[in-house]
Amino acid sequence: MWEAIRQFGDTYLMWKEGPLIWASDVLILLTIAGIVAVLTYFKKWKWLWDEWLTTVDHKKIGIMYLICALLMFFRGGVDALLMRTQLALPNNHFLDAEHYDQIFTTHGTIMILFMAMPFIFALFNIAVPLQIGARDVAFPYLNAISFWLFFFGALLFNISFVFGGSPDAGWTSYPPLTELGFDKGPGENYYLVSLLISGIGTIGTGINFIATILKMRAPGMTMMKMPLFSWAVLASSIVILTVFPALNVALALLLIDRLFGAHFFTIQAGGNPMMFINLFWVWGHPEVYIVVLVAFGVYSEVVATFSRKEIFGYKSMVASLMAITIVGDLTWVHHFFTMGAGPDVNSFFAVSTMAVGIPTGVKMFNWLFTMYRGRIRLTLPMLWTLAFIVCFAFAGATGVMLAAAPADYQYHNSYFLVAHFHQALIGGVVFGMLAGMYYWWPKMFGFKLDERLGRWAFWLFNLGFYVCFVPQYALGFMGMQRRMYTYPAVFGWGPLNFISTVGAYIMGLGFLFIVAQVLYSIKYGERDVTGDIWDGRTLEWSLPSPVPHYNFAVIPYVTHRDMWWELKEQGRTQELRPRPEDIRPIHMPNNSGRPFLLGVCFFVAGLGFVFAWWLLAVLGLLGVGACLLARSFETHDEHDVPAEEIRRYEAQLGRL
Amino acid sequence: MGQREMRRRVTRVGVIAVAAALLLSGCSPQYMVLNPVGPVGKKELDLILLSTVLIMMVILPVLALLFYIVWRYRDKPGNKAPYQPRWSENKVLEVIWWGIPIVVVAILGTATVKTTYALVKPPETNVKPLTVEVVSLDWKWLFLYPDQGVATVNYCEIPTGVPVQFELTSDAPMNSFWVPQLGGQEYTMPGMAMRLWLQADKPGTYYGHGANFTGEGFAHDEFRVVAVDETKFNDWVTHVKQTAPALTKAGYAQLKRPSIMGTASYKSFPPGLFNDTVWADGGQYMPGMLNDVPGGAPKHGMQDTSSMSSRMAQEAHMSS
Amino acid sequence: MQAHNVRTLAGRDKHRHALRQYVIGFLASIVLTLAALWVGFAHGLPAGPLLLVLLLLAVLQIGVQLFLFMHITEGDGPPVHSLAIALAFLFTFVFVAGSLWAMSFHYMVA
Amino acid sequence: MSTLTWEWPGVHAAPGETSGEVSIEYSQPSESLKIFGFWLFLATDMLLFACLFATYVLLHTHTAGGPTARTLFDVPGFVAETFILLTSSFTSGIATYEMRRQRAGSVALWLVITMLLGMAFVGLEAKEFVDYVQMGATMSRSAFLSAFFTLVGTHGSHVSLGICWMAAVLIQVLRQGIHPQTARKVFNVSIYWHFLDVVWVFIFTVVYLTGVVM
Ligand code: HEA
Ligand code: HEA
Ligand SMILES: [Cu+2]
Repeated sequence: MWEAIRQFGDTYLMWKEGPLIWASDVLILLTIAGIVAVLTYFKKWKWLWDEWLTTVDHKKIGIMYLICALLMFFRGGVDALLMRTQLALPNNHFLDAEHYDQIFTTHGTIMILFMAMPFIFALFNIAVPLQIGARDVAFPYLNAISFWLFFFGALLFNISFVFGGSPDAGWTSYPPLTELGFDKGPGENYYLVSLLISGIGTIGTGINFIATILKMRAPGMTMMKMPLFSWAVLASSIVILTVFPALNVALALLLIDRLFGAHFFTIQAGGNPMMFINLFWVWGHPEVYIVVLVAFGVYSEVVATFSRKEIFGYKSMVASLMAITIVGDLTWVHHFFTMGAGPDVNSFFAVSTMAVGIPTGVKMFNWLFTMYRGRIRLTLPMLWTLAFIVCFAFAGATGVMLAAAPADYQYHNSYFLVAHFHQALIGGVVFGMLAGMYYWWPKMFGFKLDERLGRWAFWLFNLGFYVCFVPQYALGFMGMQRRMYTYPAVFGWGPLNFISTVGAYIMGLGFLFIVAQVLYSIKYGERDVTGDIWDGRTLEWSLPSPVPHYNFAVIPYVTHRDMWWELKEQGRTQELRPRPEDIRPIHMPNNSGRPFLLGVCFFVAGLGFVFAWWLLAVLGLLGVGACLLARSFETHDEHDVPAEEIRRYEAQLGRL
Repeated sequence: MGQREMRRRVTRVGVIAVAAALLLSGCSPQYMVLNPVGPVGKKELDLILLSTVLIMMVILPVLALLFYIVWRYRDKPGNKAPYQPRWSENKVLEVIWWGIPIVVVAILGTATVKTTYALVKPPETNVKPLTVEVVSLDWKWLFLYPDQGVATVNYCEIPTGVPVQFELTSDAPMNSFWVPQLGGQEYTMPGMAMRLWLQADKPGTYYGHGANFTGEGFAHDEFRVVAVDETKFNDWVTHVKQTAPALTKAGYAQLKRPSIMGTASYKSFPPGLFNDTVWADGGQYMPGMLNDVPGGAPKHGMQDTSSMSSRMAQEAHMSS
Repeated sequence: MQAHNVRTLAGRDKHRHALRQYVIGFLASIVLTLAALWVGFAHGLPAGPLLLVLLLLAVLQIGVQLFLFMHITEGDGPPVHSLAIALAFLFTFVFVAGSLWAMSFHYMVA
Repeated sequence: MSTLTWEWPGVHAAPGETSGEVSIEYSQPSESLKIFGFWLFLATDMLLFACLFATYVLLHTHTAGGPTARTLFDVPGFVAETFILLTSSFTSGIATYEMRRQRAGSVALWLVITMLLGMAFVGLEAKEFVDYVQMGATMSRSAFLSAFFTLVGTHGSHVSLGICWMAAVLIQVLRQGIHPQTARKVFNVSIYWHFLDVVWVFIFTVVYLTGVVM
C-alpha cells in the first residue's frame, strides 16, 4: 500500500524532482484549501454557482475571462522572471536544462493561448454587445461553453507542472523532437490535449461573435456606423474561424502519432515532420493578428475618446482591418524561410509579409491624425495607447526587417527574433489589453482604477520593457540563439543579458503596481455615477455602470456613427433614456450548469488522453455526448423579465 | 505628475532606446552578424542595412509627428491650437499614407527577391567549390568531406576564397546550421538534403551553433568553422589522413547517441554515409531526391521493414 | 411558440418547382459521379488532364449540393453566410495549395 | 417563398424582402440566427478538412514499402459508398422539402431513410477499414495509411455523429411536430448532411478515384 503510494507519487507527482515541485505542490494545496475555506466561511458556494459558474451573461463571462487572463499573466510572468534570472549571468546554474526548457515552453504557451486569448475574449464579451446595442451575444449558452472549455484547457495545462511533468519542446512544439521516439513524457500530451480543448472553445467564440456582430446590431446601425472596436472583433473572429481548424488538425495529428502509433510527423514510415511546422504556422502567424487586431480596435476607441474627436479615416480603418485579415492569412511561411523551400516560395511569402505593413501603416497614420486638431487627455488608457504607437512602430519595423527572407537567415531563432515578438506582443497586445481594461473597467465594475498607481505601473512597465528587450536585439546580432538555458562567457553576451534581466524585474515591479492599483481602487477608487466617466462616444457609455443584466431596457435606434457623442453634442441624450411606456418584457437566456459540466467532462477526457487511461477518456467523452444530447432536447432556455421589474430597476438607477 | 514632465519622460525613454540600439550595434567584432567575412554574409548585411534605413525613414518621422501632435494638441486650458472635432476625412492625406508604405514595400521587396535568388547560387563561379556534408546529431555536428575522404566532429576546416557547398541533413531532431559571420542559417532536417552556399574570405575561426531547439543538450551544440588558405587546408587534410582514426559504422552509431563532446577528426568514413542517413530517415519520399534516382528507387537500404524497426528501436534507445 | 402563425407556402406549382430542384440535383450528382468513374477508368487521359477533369467534376458536384440542396442563396437579410462559405473555399484553396507548394522543396540537393 | 424565388446560382433571394414570406425555419429571429451560426460552423469545418486533405495529398505516396492506394482500394466498395451517400443527401433534402410543407410524418420518414442510408455507409466504411487492417494495412503501417485513415475516418465520424444528431431531431419532430425550432433543427441537420456529401465527393475524387487510376 505504502509502496503503491510512493510509486504513484514518483511517477505522477514527481516527488523526486525536488524543492521546486514540492513548493508548487504545497502552494497549490494551500491555495485550494484557502479558496474552499473562504467560500465555506462566507457561505458563498451557492452564490458562486448561481451567479458565476452557471452564468450565461456576457458581462460576467467577460469578467471571468479577465480574471483568468490576469492570473495567467502572473504565472507566465513568473516563468519569465525565472528564465531571466537564469540568463542573468553566463554559466549560471540557477535552473538546469530540463526545467529551463519546461519554463520557456509554458511561458510562451501560456502567454499566447492562456493570457492573450482570454484577455481579448474578455474585451469581446465586455464591450461588443454593449457597443452594438444588443442584449447579449448571439449564442449565450455557447459563449459559456467556450469559456469553460478555455478554463478547463488552461487548468489541464497548468497542472502538468506538478502532475506528470510539463511540456518542454517550445510553444511551437516541432516534431520529430516531440514524437514518442524523442519525448516519452506526458508533458507533450498535456500541451496537445489542453490546446485542443481550448481551441474548440475558441472556434465557438469566433462563430458567436461573427453572428453577434453581423446579426444583432441595434436597428439603424449599419456596418458603416459600427464602432471600430466591433469591427476589429469581427476581423479577429474571421481569422479565428479560418485558422484555428489548422491548429486543431496539427495538434490532433501529432496526438494520434503519439497515442496510436501513426506516422504523420515521424521520421519513419514516410512521416513528414515539416508538415506539422507548416500547419502550425498556418495558424500561428494569423494568431498574432487575432490578438493584435483586437488591440487595434481598443486603440481606435481610446484615441477618438481621449482626443475628443471623430476617428480619422473611418473607411480606411475598416478597409485596413479587412486587408490585414485576408493578407495576414497568406504569410505563414515567413516562420520557416530557413527551411529551404526555395527562392520562389520565399520570395512570395516575403513580399506578402511586408505587404501587411501597408494597411498597418495606414492605421498608424489614421490614429495620429485623429489626435491632430483634437484635445488630448493623458488618461491611463491614452497613455498606454501612446506607448503602443512608439513601441509597435519599432516592432513593425523589425518585423519588416525579418520579412526580408535572406536577412531572416541571420535573425532566425536568435534573440533578435525574441526581441521582435515581445515588442509586438507586449507593445501591441499587452499594452492594448491594458488600455482596454482601464477603459472599460468602470463600465464593468462601476469604479475607476486609481490614476496615480496606474502611472507608476505604466512608467515602470515601459521603462522595464525597453531595458529588457532592446539589449536582446543586440544579442541577436551577437549570435545568441533563443532557447539556450545557459551560455559561455567568451562571446561577451553576459552584460547585455544582465541588463535585460534587470529590465524584466522592473516590468515585474510594474505588474505589482497594477495588482496594487486594483486592490487599492476596489476600496478607494473613484465611483462612476454617470455611466459616462470618460465622456465616451459609443452606446455603452449611455448605460449605467455597472450595466443591468438585460443591458438595454429599450433597444436604441441608431442614427449616427458615434451615436452617444452625437446626442450629447445636440443635447438629445434624453432620447437614449428608456421611456416607461416603451418598456416591454425582455427575453433573457436561462442560466445553465451544463456548460460547466461539459468543461469538466472535457477535462476528465483530456486527462485520460494525456496518460492513455482509456477508461477515463471514454467516460469523459460519454459525458460530453450526454451534455450535448441533453442540450438538444432542451426546448425552453429563455425566460421573460417582466416589464414591471425592469421599470422598477431603471427607476432605482434614476433613469426613468 | 505634470503633463509636461511626463512628455519629457516619453521623449527621454524614446531617445535612450534609439541611441542604445544604435550604439550597441556598433562595429565591435562581437557583433558577428554585422561583421561578415564572406560574400554571403555581406549580401545579407546589405539587405539588413537597406531594410533598416528604409523602414527608419518611415518610422522616425511617424514618431516625431506623434510627439509633436501630442504636445501641440494636449488638453490644457488655454491651448490655442485649433480644435476641429469633426475633421475626420481627407482624401489627399489618405492617398499619401496608403502610398508611402506601398513604395517602401516595393523597393524592399525587389531587393529581397533579388537577394533570395542570388543566395541559391554559388557566390563565386570561377573557383571550383568544395563540398562538405553536414549531419547534425544530438548534440554535435559531423562534417564529411566526400572529395577529401576525411571527417570531423564539431569543427570544420575550409579554404578561404573558395565557395563551400554545405549539404545539410540531420540524424536527430531538426536543427539549424548557423555560422553568423559567414552567413545565414538553414535547417538540417532528417530525410532531406538541403544546400547552403557559404564562403570565407578571411582566415579565422568562426563561431557556429545549432540554432533550432533540439532538447536538453541544445545549449552546448556548438562548433567552429576554421578558415585557412588553400595550401594550409590541403596540409590539414593530409595531416588528418595520416594521424586520425577511421570512422566506422559502429563508430557512427556510437556518435549518434545523445551526448555532448569536444572535437574529433577521422581519416575516413563509410562511403555513402550521408546518403544512407538521408534515405534511412525518409529521404526516398522527398521530391528533389526522386530526380536523382532513376525510377525513384532508393540507392541504399530502407526498403525492407526490418531496418525500419531497427530505427525505431534506436530512437527509443536515444530517448532513454 | 408562434409555430402556427407561419404562413404555409403558397401555390402548389411552386412546391413542385422545389421538388423538381431536388430531383434534378440528385440526377445531376449521379450523372457527375458516373462521368468521373468513366473518365477515370475508361478513358486513357494522361495524369495531368485527368486530374483536372476529375477536379472539375468534383467542383460541379459541390455546386449541385450548395445550390440545389443546401439553399445557399437563401436566408434572411444579406447573404453573409454565402460570403462565409465563399471565404472558406478561398482559404481551403490557399491552405492546400500553399502548403503543398511550400512542402515541395524543389531546390533540395538532388 | 424563398425556395421558389431562387433562379440562378449567385442571385441572392432574401425571402423576407422579396415576397414578405419566410420559410418556416427562418421565421423566428432566434432560429434563423442559429442557422447562420451553423453556416459559420460549416465554414470552419471545411477548413479543418482542408488541412486534412493537404496532409493526405502530401503523404499519399509515402507508403514505406507497404500497400499503395492502387493495391489497397476496393473499387466496388467505394463506388457503393459514394452512391449511398449521394442518395442519402437527396433524401435528406426531401426531408427539408417536407419540413417546409410542415408535414411532420413525412419529414420523419425521410429522416429515417436518410439515417438508414447513413448507417449503411458507415457500415460499409467500417467493413472496409476492418478489411484493410486485416490485410496488415493499419494506421501505423505508413504515413500514407495514417493520413488515409485519419481523413476518411474523420469524415466517417462526422457521418456517425450526424446520425446520432438526426435521431435526436427525429424524436423531437415526432413529439412536437414542425414548429420554427424543430424546423430549424431539420434544416441544420440536413445542410450538415449535404456538407458531408460535399466532403465525400472530394474524398471520392482525391483519395479513391485518383488513387486507383493514377
Ligand atoms: C502580436 C504579435 C505580432 C505582430 C503584430 C507581428 C507583426 C509582424 N511580424 Fe512578427 N512575430 C510574432 C508576433 C507578431 N508579429 C511572433 C510571436 C513571432 C515568433 C514566434 C516564434 O518563432 O516563437 C514572430 C515572428 C516573425 C517572423 C519570423 C521570423 C523568424 O522566425 O525568423 C517574421 C518574418 O517575417 C515576422 C514579421 C512580422 C511582420 C512583417 C509583422 C507586421 O504585421 C508588422 C506591421 C507593422 C508595421 C510595419 C509598423 C507600422 C507601419 C508603419 C509605421 C508604416 C510604414 C510601413 C512600411 C513602410 C512597411 N514576425
Ligand atoms: C503575450 C506574450 C508574451 C509576454 C507578455 C511575454 C512576457 C515576457 N517574456 Fe516572453 N515569450 C513569449 C511570449 C510572451 N512573453 C513567447 C511566445 C516566447 C517563446 C517561447 C518559446 O521559445 O517556446 C517567449 C520567450 C521568452 C524568452 C526567451 C526564452 C528563450 O528563448 O530561451 C524570454 C527571455 O528573456 C522572455 C522574457 C519575457 C519577459 C521578461 C516578459 C515580461 O514582460 C514579463 C513581465 C513580468 C511579469 C508580468 C511578472 C509579474 C510577477 C511578479 C512581479 C511576481 C514576482 C514573484 C516571483 C518571482 C516569485 N520570453
Ligand atoms: Cu508571423
